[in-house]
Amino acid sequence: MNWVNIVLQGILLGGLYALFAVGLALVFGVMRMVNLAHGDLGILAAFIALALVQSAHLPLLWASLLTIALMFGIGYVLQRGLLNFTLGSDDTRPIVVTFGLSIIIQNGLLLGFSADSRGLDAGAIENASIHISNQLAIGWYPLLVFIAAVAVIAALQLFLNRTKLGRAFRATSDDREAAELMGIDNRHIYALAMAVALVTVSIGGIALAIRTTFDPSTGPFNLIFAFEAVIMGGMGSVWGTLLGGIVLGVAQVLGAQVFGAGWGILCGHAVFLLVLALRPSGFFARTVTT
Amino acid sequence: MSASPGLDAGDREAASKGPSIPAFRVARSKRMHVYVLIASVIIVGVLASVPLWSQLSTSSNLITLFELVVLAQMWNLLGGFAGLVSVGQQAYIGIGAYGLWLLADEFHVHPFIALAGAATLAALVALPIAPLLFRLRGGYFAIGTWVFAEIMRIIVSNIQATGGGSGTTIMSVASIPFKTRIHGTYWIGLAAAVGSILIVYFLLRSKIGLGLTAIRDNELAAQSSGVNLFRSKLIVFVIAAFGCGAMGAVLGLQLLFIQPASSFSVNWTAFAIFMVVIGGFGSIEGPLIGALIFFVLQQTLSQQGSTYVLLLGAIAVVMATVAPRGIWGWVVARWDLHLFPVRRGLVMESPPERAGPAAPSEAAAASDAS
Amino acid sequence: MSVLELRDVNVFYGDFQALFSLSLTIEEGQTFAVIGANGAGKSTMLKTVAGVLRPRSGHVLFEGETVDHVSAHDRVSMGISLVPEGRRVFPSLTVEENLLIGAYRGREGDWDLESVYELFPLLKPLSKRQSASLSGGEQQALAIGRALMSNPRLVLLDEVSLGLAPVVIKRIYEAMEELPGRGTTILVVEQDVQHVLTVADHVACFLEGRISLQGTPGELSPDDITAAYFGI
Amino acid sequence: MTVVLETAGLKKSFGGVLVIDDLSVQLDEGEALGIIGPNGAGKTTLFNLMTGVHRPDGGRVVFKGRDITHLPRQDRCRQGIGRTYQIPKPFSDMTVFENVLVCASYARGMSERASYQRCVETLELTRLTDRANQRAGKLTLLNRKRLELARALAGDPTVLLLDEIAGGLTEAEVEELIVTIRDLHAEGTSIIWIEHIVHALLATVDRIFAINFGRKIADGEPEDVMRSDDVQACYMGGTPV
Repeated sequence: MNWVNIVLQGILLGGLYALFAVGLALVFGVMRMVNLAHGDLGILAAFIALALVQSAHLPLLWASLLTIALMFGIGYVLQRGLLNFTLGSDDTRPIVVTFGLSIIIQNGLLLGFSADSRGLDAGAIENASIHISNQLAIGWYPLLVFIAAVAVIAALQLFLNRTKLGRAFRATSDDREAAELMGIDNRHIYALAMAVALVTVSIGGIALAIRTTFDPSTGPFNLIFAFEAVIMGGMGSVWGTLLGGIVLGVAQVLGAQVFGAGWGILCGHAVFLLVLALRPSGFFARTVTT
Repeated sequence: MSASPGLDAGDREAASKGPSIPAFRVARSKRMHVYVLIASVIIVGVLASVPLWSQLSTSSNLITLFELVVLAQMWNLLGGFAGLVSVGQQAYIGIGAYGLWLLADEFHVHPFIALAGAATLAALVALPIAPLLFRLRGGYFAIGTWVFAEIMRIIVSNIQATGGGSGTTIMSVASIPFKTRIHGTYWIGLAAAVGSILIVYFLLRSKIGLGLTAIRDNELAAQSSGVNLFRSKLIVFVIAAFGCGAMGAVLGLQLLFIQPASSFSVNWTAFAIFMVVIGGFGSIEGPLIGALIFFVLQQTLSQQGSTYVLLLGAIAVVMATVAPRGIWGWVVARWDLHLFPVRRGLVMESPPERAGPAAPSEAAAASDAS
Repeated sequence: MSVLELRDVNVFYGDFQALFSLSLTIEEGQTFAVIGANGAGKSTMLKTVAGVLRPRSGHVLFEGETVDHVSAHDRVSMGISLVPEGRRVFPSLTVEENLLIGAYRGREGDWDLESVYELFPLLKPLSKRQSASLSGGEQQALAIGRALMSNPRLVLLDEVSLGLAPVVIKRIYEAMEELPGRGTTILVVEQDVQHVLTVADHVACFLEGRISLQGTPGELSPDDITAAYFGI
Repeated sequence: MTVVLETAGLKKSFGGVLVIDDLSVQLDEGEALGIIGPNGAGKTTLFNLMTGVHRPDGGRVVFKGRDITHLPRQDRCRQGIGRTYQIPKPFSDMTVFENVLVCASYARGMSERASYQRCVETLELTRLTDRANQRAGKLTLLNRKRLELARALAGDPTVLLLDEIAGGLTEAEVEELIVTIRDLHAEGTSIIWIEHIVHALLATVDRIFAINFGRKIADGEPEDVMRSDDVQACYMGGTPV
């Protein structure tokens, strides 16, 4: 196996992790809240898509689009109806509540879908690949996921920089009270931020579901990978999460190749701890949150 | 302000004028706490006698209660007092269980002694990890602790000697006659539970406890008063790791068979959060009540599996949003009742005579020294 | 008809009372100055008008209607715009983006990017710069411009001259003189007595949460003002 | 007289806003120095740089001849720099006695038991003994300010930094505070007092230092500084009309 292929695989895997990470970073950026149920919400999206495909017999594309729209609504209601009330002086409350949410989602899915692993079938695309040279081949699907990640991040960047609502997000992130004085209703902005975050994590969840198997307990792993990508990427920048995801993906793939299958994930964690020790504010540290 | 003897007046000569310092004493507890002490001693005494007169099943069931008490007290020490919400205490529970296996089976230390070694091992592992994790704050600290727990789980799962993912039986424990093992584990469990309460109690009564409460109330003001944030949090983090390590070892003694998926399971954190949120954050009594409630629920409802855990999660979410102080928080708000006297009350022996028109103040009764 | 009216407004911070049954009326087109020492309740009054603080009793009326129940972010679309103490521009946003945020709940009116740049020419070359890197004076001009972008009927200015060099303050006050001509009523709170008197057509002096003096600058002698200012 | 605390060429800006501009202040041992200046002049930031709440962009802070510019906050407090905050920061869930005990034990690096005596002395001095067992969060503004003073004193500071401690108090309360601070000064504690209530300063301090736009405007005898044109101008505002 030549190394270029492996590193390439790692980079493309980084795109998937970035899809999970960007929503976590957005929610933290806008309202300084870390959503411990972020990974589970991505898996919830995968199960919804699965249900739409299997019981509603919708083609995967339509099922996915419908799921993403549904998750937008779920995100808005979840924040406006519950999480907004946990924000305040005591910052341990949102952590406890979102952890409780993670438990609820996991066990709810266990009841609804049992514990067996599932997969979303995307047809031939999954194993088609592009042959560049006799040694070098890139799978179409991982490439598509990476492109989707870049597109999502670019779209989010454009949204934040070019649109009126995006500016309102950034203003609220800078100074919540001053934003209120400009006529910005924080409760609405927070709910929209969560809704947008859930759109990105749903794309990640569905992309993961097509790539490998998933089951109700997969959520936390994705939360951890998203978290590591955000921290390594630097907590201030959207593009940083892509770089963080790539570093994580490459570390895991190389680790698995060098030390054996079981050790790949561990190498990812080890690289994360290394970055945390050496450069705690990550590569792109634009705003270091104290 | 007269420079009173015995107090190092520093390098400046203090002019002795101003009101003389009236006699005073610092009341740490009130009369009712004597009754609480007596009641506690009686309860512990009764509990200690249980193995002598009850069936073995009762004893082994109560071991689980003791484990829950330790877990709840340690999680609350971190989350309730130091403001450090950890989602990774299962790392130290796992280290405790596998530490017991390591010391007992590999190094042939008697299991009951190996337990203390396992707990110390958990504390030693926590020491270097804490400074790294403290670079993260709030929610990111929580996930950071979870990452460490995952690291430990993966390492243990990939070492053949520990039986890898499928787990192992602690042979030296299995060789102890069943009755002796259950009774021995019971008493050790009871000691661990009482010990965890005493650790938190004496920590809060100490200077460290004073510093911790100050940090929780206002971090900047605490630092400006001389409290070292890093050191205080490190002490609490290592103690909590030690406590969870002990709990993991008791688990090993109780279950005999240990595997990474259960020893390092995140469900331990879910149970801990449920107990502390329901019982009440930031007090010793709260987690105790939470542990009792959870134990009763577990004994009666646990057959339903994920519905039960779903129910726990839902209750914890509702309580944390609607009644964040929990049951004991409500009791304190309602009756200002404190079973474990950790506060300090100032009692002036004689009403202080003071120059100036201030109305004579009655002796500052310690009654409201909550 | 008065643009703003405060009727017996009492405001508390926990158990500390900051305003004692305060009554005040501001007519359309006026430049109303409120002066007073630190802690006299000036900022508290402004925050109450802007909806950031809720009075424990008494009413705030805007164009004749009570607005007590209206939240701060909704008062902007009614035409009340506050330039907060310490300016509080959005540091990570550029100058232009800050101004566009000002127009978030914008009402119709002739204030737009061009007219604000006209009022504060110093801002035009800085339009693409992040506002964190602006000097104190530039940030103050930006904060005022941002408030104008919502085409308010009533602009509330809190401590405009805070930490600014005299020459900068002069330029800002000159710019403010153009506002009444465009139908904007100004309520400015200031410690810097000298400058604000050159602009104001009505003055009230606050002392410990009460009005110790009120009138037009012409009627009031410097001694009256100093006495009301220090309460001696 | 030896200099106990001084800043040399101190510089600090937040983003583009320059708050402290090459500021050098000296405080002699046992001296009481008043600091005046309009809002936004940089007074509180100066205290924040002295106590380590912020790090300066340039210049040094020297205490008893040692450079403490980069010393962490808790160590500066233990070295003997006590400070009150302009906006009181009590430990609201703890009682008044416990609030003072934190400082008496941690700032002096002594055990809790050995600090009880110091606590009662400070509570007596600041007239808080009657409220010793009350929750700090429930105190009135005056008592919160007294608690700030008590906490700073409990640490037996060599230098006491007071940040607008008389602000928002009634006349009688200010008089009481002046008596307390004059006693401290008489006992040799070096004091720097930021204050807007000029007559309180005039009754207490040996020297007044006026600051505006983060720069020194005047420094000298209290009466002379108050009469100087620059101070009048920056205080009552703008260039005199």
